[in-house]
Parts: sequence; C-alpha cells; structure tokens
Amino acid sequence: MSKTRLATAWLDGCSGCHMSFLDMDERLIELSGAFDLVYSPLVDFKTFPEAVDITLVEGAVSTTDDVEKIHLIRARTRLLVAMGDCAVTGNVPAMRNAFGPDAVLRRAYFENADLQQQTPLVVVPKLLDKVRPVHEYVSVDLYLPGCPPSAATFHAVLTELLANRMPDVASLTRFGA
Amino acid sequence: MSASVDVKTLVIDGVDVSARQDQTVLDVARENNIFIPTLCHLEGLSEVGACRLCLVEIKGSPKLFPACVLKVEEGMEVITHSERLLHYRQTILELLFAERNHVCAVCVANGNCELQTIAQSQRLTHVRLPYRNPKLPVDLSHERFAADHNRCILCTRCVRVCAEIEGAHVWDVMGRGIDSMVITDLNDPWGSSSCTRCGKCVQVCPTGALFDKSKVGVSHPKSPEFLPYLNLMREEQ
Amino acid sequence: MAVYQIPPLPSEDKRWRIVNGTMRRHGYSRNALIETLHTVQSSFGFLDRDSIQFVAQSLRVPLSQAYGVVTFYHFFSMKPPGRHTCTICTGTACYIKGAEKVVAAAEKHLHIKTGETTPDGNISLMTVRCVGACSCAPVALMDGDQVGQIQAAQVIKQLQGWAPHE
Amino acid sequence: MNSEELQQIAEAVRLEHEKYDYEINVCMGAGCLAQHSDKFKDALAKEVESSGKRCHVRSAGCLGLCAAGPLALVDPIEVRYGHLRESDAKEVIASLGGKPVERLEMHLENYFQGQQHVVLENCGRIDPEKIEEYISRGGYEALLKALTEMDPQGVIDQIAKSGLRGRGGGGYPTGLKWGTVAKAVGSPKYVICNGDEGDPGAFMDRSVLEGDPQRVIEGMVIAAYAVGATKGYIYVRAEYPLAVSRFSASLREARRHGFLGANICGTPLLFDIEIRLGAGAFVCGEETALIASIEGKRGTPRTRPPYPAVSGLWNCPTLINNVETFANVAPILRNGAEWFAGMGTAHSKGTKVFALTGKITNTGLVEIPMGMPLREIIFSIGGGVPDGHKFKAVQTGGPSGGCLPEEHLDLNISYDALIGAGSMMGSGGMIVMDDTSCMVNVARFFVEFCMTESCGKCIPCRAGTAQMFGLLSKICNGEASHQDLDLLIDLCDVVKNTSLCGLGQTAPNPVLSTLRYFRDEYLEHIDHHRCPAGVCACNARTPKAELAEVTV
Repeated sequence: MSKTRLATAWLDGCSGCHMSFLDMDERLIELSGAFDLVYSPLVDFKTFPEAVDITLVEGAVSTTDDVEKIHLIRARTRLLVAMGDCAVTGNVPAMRNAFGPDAVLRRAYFENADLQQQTPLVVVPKLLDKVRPVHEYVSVDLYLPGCPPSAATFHAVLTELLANRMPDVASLTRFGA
Repeated sequence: MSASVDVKTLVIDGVDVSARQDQTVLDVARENNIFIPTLCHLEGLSEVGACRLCLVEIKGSPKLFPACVLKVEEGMEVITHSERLLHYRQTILELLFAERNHVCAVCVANGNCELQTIAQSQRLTHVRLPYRNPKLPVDLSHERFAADHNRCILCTRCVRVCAEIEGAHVWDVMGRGIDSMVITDLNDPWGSSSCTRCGKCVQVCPTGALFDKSKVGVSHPKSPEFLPYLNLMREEQ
Repeated sequence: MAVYQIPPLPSEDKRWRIVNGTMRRHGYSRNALIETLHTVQSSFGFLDRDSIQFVAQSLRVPLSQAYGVVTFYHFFSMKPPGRHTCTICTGTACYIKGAEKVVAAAEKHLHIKTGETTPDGNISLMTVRCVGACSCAPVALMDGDQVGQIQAAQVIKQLQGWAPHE
Repeated sequence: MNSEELQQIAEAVRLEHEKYDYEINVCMGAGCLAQHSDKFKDALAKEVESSGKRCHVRSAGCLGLCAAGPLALVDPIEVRYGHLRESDAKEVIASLGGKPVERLEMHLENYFQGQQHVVLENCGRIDPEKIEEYISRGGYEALLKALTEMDPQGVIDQIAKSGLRGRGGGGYPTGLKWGTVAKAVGSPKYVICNGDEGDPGAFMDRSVLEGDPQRVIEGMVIAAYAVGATKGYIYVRAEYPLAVSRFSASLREARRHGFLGANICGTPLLFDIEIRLGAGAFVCGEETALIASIEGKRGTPRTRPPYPAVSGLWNCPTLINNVETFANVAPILRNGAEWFAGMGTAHSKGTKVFALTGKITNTGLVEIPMGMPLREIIFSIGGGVPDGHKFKAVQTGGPSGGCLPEEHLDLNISYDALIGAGSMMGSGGMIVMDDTSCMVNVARFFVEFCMTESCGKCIPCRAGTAQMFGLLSKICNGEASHQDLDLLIDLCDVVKNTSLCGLGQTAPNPVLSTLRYFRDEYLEHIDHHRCPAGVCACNARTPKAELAEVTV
C-alpha cells in the first residue's frame, strides 16, 4: 500500500496549530511511517503538488494571496481539513472584521511605526475587506476546532484519517480548546 | 406545599418517570439524569423560554415544545433527543456563534462557558452561517466588573437576577431584534449606574459577557448555584 | 413605609404639566408608561434622557426598563426632529408600487439616510411601515399631510420647497 | 336605554332624513381627507344652501376606493362620484333631479357585484361621529337583545353556532374562545380589541374604526356580557390618528347613551373601554405581546400556554379579538347565527374584508363572502391588472403569508384552502403583483420586514431572520451559490419550527411560497446572475470581481 500524501498549509494564523502538530513529538515518528509529507511550511517545498490525499490548513482567509492558495489547495486535495479555530471560525484574525483592514494597517504601519510610515504595496499581499473561515471559500471535509487543537487531538485524528476512517472530532476538541 | 399534590407519570426518551403535577418536563428530565441543553433557563430565576435549545418532541404533535415551561401531563411521551432536534439545536447554536464575536480562544470564559460546552455536547464543529462581526462595545467603567457585548447571547439571566433576586432592576434590554442589547439604567456606563455591586449578574452570566476584572488571565468559573438556596432561605423567612 | 414622592417637574416649561396630567389621569400607575411617553413625544417632539428619567421616576419604573421601552417602539424618537419631516411609507403596497425608488431619490437629494436629519436641522427623512393608505400607494407624509401616488420628482420638488431661503 | 328609547332615536333620525330628497355621503376617511374631501364637503353644503334643494350633506366613512378620492355617494340614486374638487360642488348639486354629472361619475358595477357587505354595511353611509345614525341602521339592537333576551351562555352559543372565526389571521373559532374566557376562573376579566393592524398593505381595521366605530364598541360590550368582563381596552396604532380621535369621540357618545359604564341599558352590566396607543411594533399584533404593551412594557411575546383566555392582562382571564371579528358580532345576534352560517364555506363562514392593492385597477376595500374564487376578486371585482401587464402573483397574509401564482387563482377563499396553498388568510391584505415584480425581491422585502420587526427575544427569529435577509440579499445581488440556497431553505425550516411566537414561525412563509412557485426566478439569479423582472441590481459579480475591488 502506498503511503498517504499529506500536506499542511498556513494561511492567516499564528502557526500555533503547526507547533501543536509538532508537539506530537515521538508519536509523530510512529505515524510518519504511514505518510509522506509532500508540502508544509515546516519543510522546504516551493509549490503545492498535485494529487494530495490530505491537507491540514491552518489559518483564516484574509488576503488575496490566501484566496489563491486555498483554491489551489482544494483543487489538488482529496480530503481538506480545516485545522484550528482560525481556519474553522476566523478566530483572532477575524477580530478586525468589525473595524476593517484600513484601521489595522493604519495602526501597524503609521501609529506604531517610528520610521518610514507607509503602507507596504509590494511583496505583501492585499488584505481582504473581511477575514473569513476556509469553508466560506471552498468546501471543507473535516473541521478540527481548537486554539490550537492539542497534540493528543492531532494524534487521534491523524491515526483515524491515515487508517481511512473519519474521526469523531466533537469528542476530542471544541472551539477555543 | 399541600399534601395532596397530584403525581403524574410520563415517558421521557422511553423511560417511565413520575413527577409532581406542577413540575416541568425539564425538571423531571434533570431529576432522571436526562440531559436537555439550556441557556436562558437557570434554576432560581423565572422562565422566558427564549433560547429554544430545550425544545422537545411530544408524541402525537408535529409542534415542538420548550421543556423549561412545558408542564408534565399524564401519559405524555417526550422525546428529548432525535436527529431533528439535534439539527435544530446545532443550527440555533450556529446562529448564536455567528450573531456576535465569540472568539473562544481569547475569551475570559474560555473553558468555563456554557455556550462553548453546549456546542461541544451538540457535536458542533463549525458554523455554516456567515459571521456577522458587528462592532460592539466593551464596558470597563465598573470598578470590579466588565461587560463585553461581543460575548452576550441575550439570555437575560442578568436582567432577571437583578430584578427578581437583587431587586434592583439595573439591567434591562434596549432596542429590538438583531440590535437588542443589555443595558444598565438609561444605557449609562455600568460604573456610574445604580448598580449595587452585588455581582449576581456576573455569576449567572453563561458566557464571558459579564466578568470579574480580577479574573482576567486566570480561570473564571461562574457559580450560579447560590440561587435556589437563596430562594429557599427567602421562603423560610 | 416611606411615602413615595413624585419628583418635581424638570423645569417651568408648561409642557411638563401636560405630561404630568397624563400620569395623574392614570393614577401614576406603572402601566401608563407608554401612554405618558406618547404625551412627551407629542409635546416635545422627541424623548431625551431627562424626560425618560422624569417619567420613569414619577411612575416608579426602573430606568433601564423605561429606556428599554423607548428603544423598543419605533414610534418613539430620541433625536429632535427637523423643522420639516418627510415620511415615506414602505408598506407592501407602496413597495410594489416603487416606494424604494422614492426613498433612494430623497436620500440622494438630501445627502442623508432615512432616519436622519439634515445637518442644518431643516429636514428629517423617515420611513414608516404602512400608514394604511395602501389604495393611494405609494404614499408619503409631508409634514404630516398625506400625499398619495407620489413620484420621486414630486417629492424632490417639495423638499426643494422646504429648503431655507437665503 | 331600552328598546323604546332606541326606536325613538331611530325614528327621529328617519324623520330628519325624510326632510331630504337626496343625501350626499362625502368620504371623510383618511385617504379622502388627505385629498381635501372636507373642503369639497363645505363647498357642497354652501351650494345646497344657495340652491335651496332638499339635500343633506353627510360626513361619512370610507367608501372603499381610496385611490379615486375624494369620493361621494348620492343616495337614494346610488350614484358614485370620484376625484372631486371644490369647484365641482356647484355642478353636483345642480344635477340633482336630473342626469348625474357624467365627467365625475364612476361606473363600478363589476366592483360591487359579488361583494356582500356585513362589516362594511354602514361604512360610507353614516356619519361615524353620530351615534344616532348608527342606531337608525339597527345599531345596539343586538346588545339590547343580548341583555334582555339572552343569558351569557346563550350569546356564546349563538357566536359558536354562527361559525365565526378570528379575523386577525389565525382563524381560531370565536365562540370557543369566548367560552374559554367565560369559564376561566379569576377576576376581573378583560376584553381587548386588537386594532394593531401592523400588516403592511392592509387597512381594513382602519376603515372600520374610522367609518363605523360604534359597531366595534357594540361587539365589545356584547363580548363583555358573554364572558363576564368589566374592563375593555382597544389597542390602536398610533399611525392612525384619525381612527384614534374618532374612536375616542365614539366612546364618549356611547357612554352618554348608557352603552358603556355602570348599569348598561338599565341592566347590572358594568363595562367600559379605554384606548391604548401602539407605538410602532408589528409584533404587538401577537396577543401576548399586545398584552405586555398594554401593561406598559416592551412588546415581547411570551410562551403559551397559559393562553390569555386563562391568564392574560395582569394575569387575569382576557378575551382578545380583532376589530373585524368584533364588527361581525352585532349582525350575528341581530340576524341570527343561521343567517351568518349561511354565507361562506363549510369551515369558513360569513364574509371577509380585503384591502385590495398593488398592481390592480380597482384598489380599495372589498367585502366578499368566503368561498369566492381568487380569480373573481382580482379580475372581476378588482378589474384585473392595469397597463397591459400580466398578472404574476397575489400576496395574502402579509409578512406571514405567501404569494400565489396564476394556477392557484381558482382557489376558493377560506382559511384552510389558503394554508393548503402555502399562504394564509391573515388580516386581509391582498396585494396583486404583475410581471414587473421580482419574486425573490418580494421575499427579501418581507424577510427584511420581519427582521426589523423581530422583538429579539428568541434567537431563531432574532438572528435567523437577519441571516435569511443576508442570504436573500446575496441571491438578489447575483452573488449566491446553490449552497447558499440550500442554507436558506434549511434556515427557513429552523426558524419556522423553533421560533417562540407567530412572527418567527411564519416569517419564512414568503420565502417558502415563492420558492415553491417561482423557484426558476431564484435559479436565474444564482445561475445567470440576472433578475428576470429587472428589479434587482444583479451585477454578475464573481469571486474574481470581488478580489479586484479590494483596496488597502
């Protein structure tokens, strides 16, 4: 049996979910026999590959770049997992929705900047008007709430997914867990 | 209580139970360890039947009934858990989560929140509805407490406990529909209102909407259990 | 038990006596709250903090409850009205006959949204849920006078007529 | 007041009327008044004086066709004039005894043929501010009959036998309700008349209150006798100032004649009525919300049971009926339950007043026997859709009702038939739409209404209607997906089945009925980003377009 092609991706989030993922520690080694990590911010792949079995997406959709990424990921993934509260609910990144992106940029690049007060226009992608959870852009197959989901949750979920079963998420984690 | 209280027998989720005639289905279910989710109900306060989470099915009726105000009847067959009820409860919870800004991860009530706990018990893992993300105030004017309207679910427990138990009626609801909001006095800052500083509203608040400022950054469990006891003491006096 | 003292009238303004009259007629009963608020609004044109507080305390209604009542009913306004008021009906019959276009035209002309008053305090633009004159739809109330089968141009003309003459 | 005195008053009015060859009833309803019917009336009176003709000019109630106002009806020749101006007075008076004024006359044979006036029998034919005129047309006979010849149970039996059902929308059997209140333990008991006609697009109650207020008072007093109530309230919208002032004046008149107060008509009956003003909240049409409002509180409904019949105003047994229901009471007692039950269908008896408006030739009040096909009301009485447009839908039941298409026009009006078709009777708004209306936009209009009128107490209605409005707006804007439509349908189910009161439980009806009959219009917005009727501003936005407009 060929190994499951697993990917993880990082949109607008704090990377805490990825840290928690790594917190599986030695259990990660135990699981790693069953998958190949084909794309992840944890490793150095440049492009998101074709024919991925499972992708764990951390973070909300908050920039034009995120929108492109998530559509690409969805197109190339069989089972998409919204990983963590930002991907599932918008969470902390979405707290700016009540104020709008301009207020955020003004705060970051003008009020709190001592030198060179200006809005970056190149390299940094444009902020969307509203930060949205992943499922408002593409269909999601499994939701894994938690901020972040615990290492134990990751372990239980991955064990099930790698065995081609759907895990019972509600018994493992919740919003804000 | 008079000695000649009628006893009724009914069936809840296939279990035969008996009840006093003045009891509600919710009371009897809880006595028999049958869990029905509630948010606006709190033992010791009047019932408003507003959160709709305790809706149950009665055999023979297409309608749903809120268990918190439904009086028991002889021979009644109650169903508290079904696919249909689960779907309705989940959707109601989704409506609550999408209505305001419930950011559990950074909420003072995280881990001690009834909304959060019930969402998990109803197996809710995401919200299909678009988040409304309204801009709402946080009132920090009170010396001891704070009100974060982003977390309020308008259960009106604070309004009822203040009016019915403390007797001050400092809290009420202003506006209507989606614009409703709990207020103190004439929509005054809580700190300069006629608040008696008793803190009951904070203890009965099911979410992080009303909280004790000293508990920010540490665990903030609420203790509304004093209510039935307090009512009993009053009856005795 | 302490005897409850009705608070003194807020000012010499004679209109407070009318308000007090309504409360007295109802024996200062709590259930006269809405009736009394109607009297305040018809006497003063709107309700403010002082008037709500006076009425609430006179009737022994909790302040928050009185404020809750005022903000629940859309007939009550907490903003002073403009010198002129243009109220456009947005009931079903009026909607079917294009009241939305009239509202949009009035908003554009006055540079305000419905529910607002022009910055010079001259004109308030309001909408109402059916005045019961559906046969004459679409309907507007121009300073309270009902005008039927209105068209945008006609309403704009009236609004122009209300503009302050320099 | 006894029956001799009543007859004396009626006789005096008759004698007075015999002095005249003609009576001209000038409509003083709010619609006609707004078009200065009062000035026309004054001109007419002046003209009568100078002409020396034996003609009586009367301020009358609503004549029905408000769009053609100011209106006047000339008795006994049954000539109706419309669009009257002050300057027309001379011509109208001069024509008396000769040919009617052709240029002003309205030919409305079709409009009146098929109508049957019970509730509106006096509207436009009496001066609503003169109780004597009401008495001269049989007014208060029913009350005297009830007080002197019947016991309270006998009155309830008659109402039950007549088959009268609540005219406010729900259609609950009136006799049954009265019986429950009569049997309820507790005192005092209250009678409340629900005049909070909040349904946008309906003005039946307004016209009755303005045109024949004594009829409502008589109905309420009879009800008070039947159920044993001592105090009554009528809750009227503050948006109806004329109805409020006419009704207040009528209450004073009724008191003066001993129909209200202590010892009504010389019997031990004690009953009086107080007016309470609404303040702009549609939800107060719901009976428990209305009670809260009379108590001076926020008009939020509460869970039932207990029903108001058992525990209502100040927790006392309370009878709540709508204006039109009370207006039917006196004729039933006067003419007998069998007479009333002889009109209508098996389960919907009597007549129903509708406010016929929208894209229809004859807009106005119509009263028809239950069981009449919708087609007859719209195309015969209403004269069909004007300006060469095509009929598309008729909306009944207000924000709680639904839109019925062409294929349902042969439906016979009754409570059950309308519900079966996905709409409801409601209080009597009937709005006709033609091909220039977008049914998705219509659904959005009603959902927006329910959203702004939701009291906010229960979450499904408070947030559910707001979410439904958001999804409908998305569809109207051509930005929605099929997933959004599925979500909308799911929300409709949840809001309908879990809301606390009737407002929320029926709020999805306009969406569900338009989805049932006009699904293709929804799909057109979703699949092709266009509005077939050209109403919605569909700008064919795609996710790409949304990206392009993001700025920093």
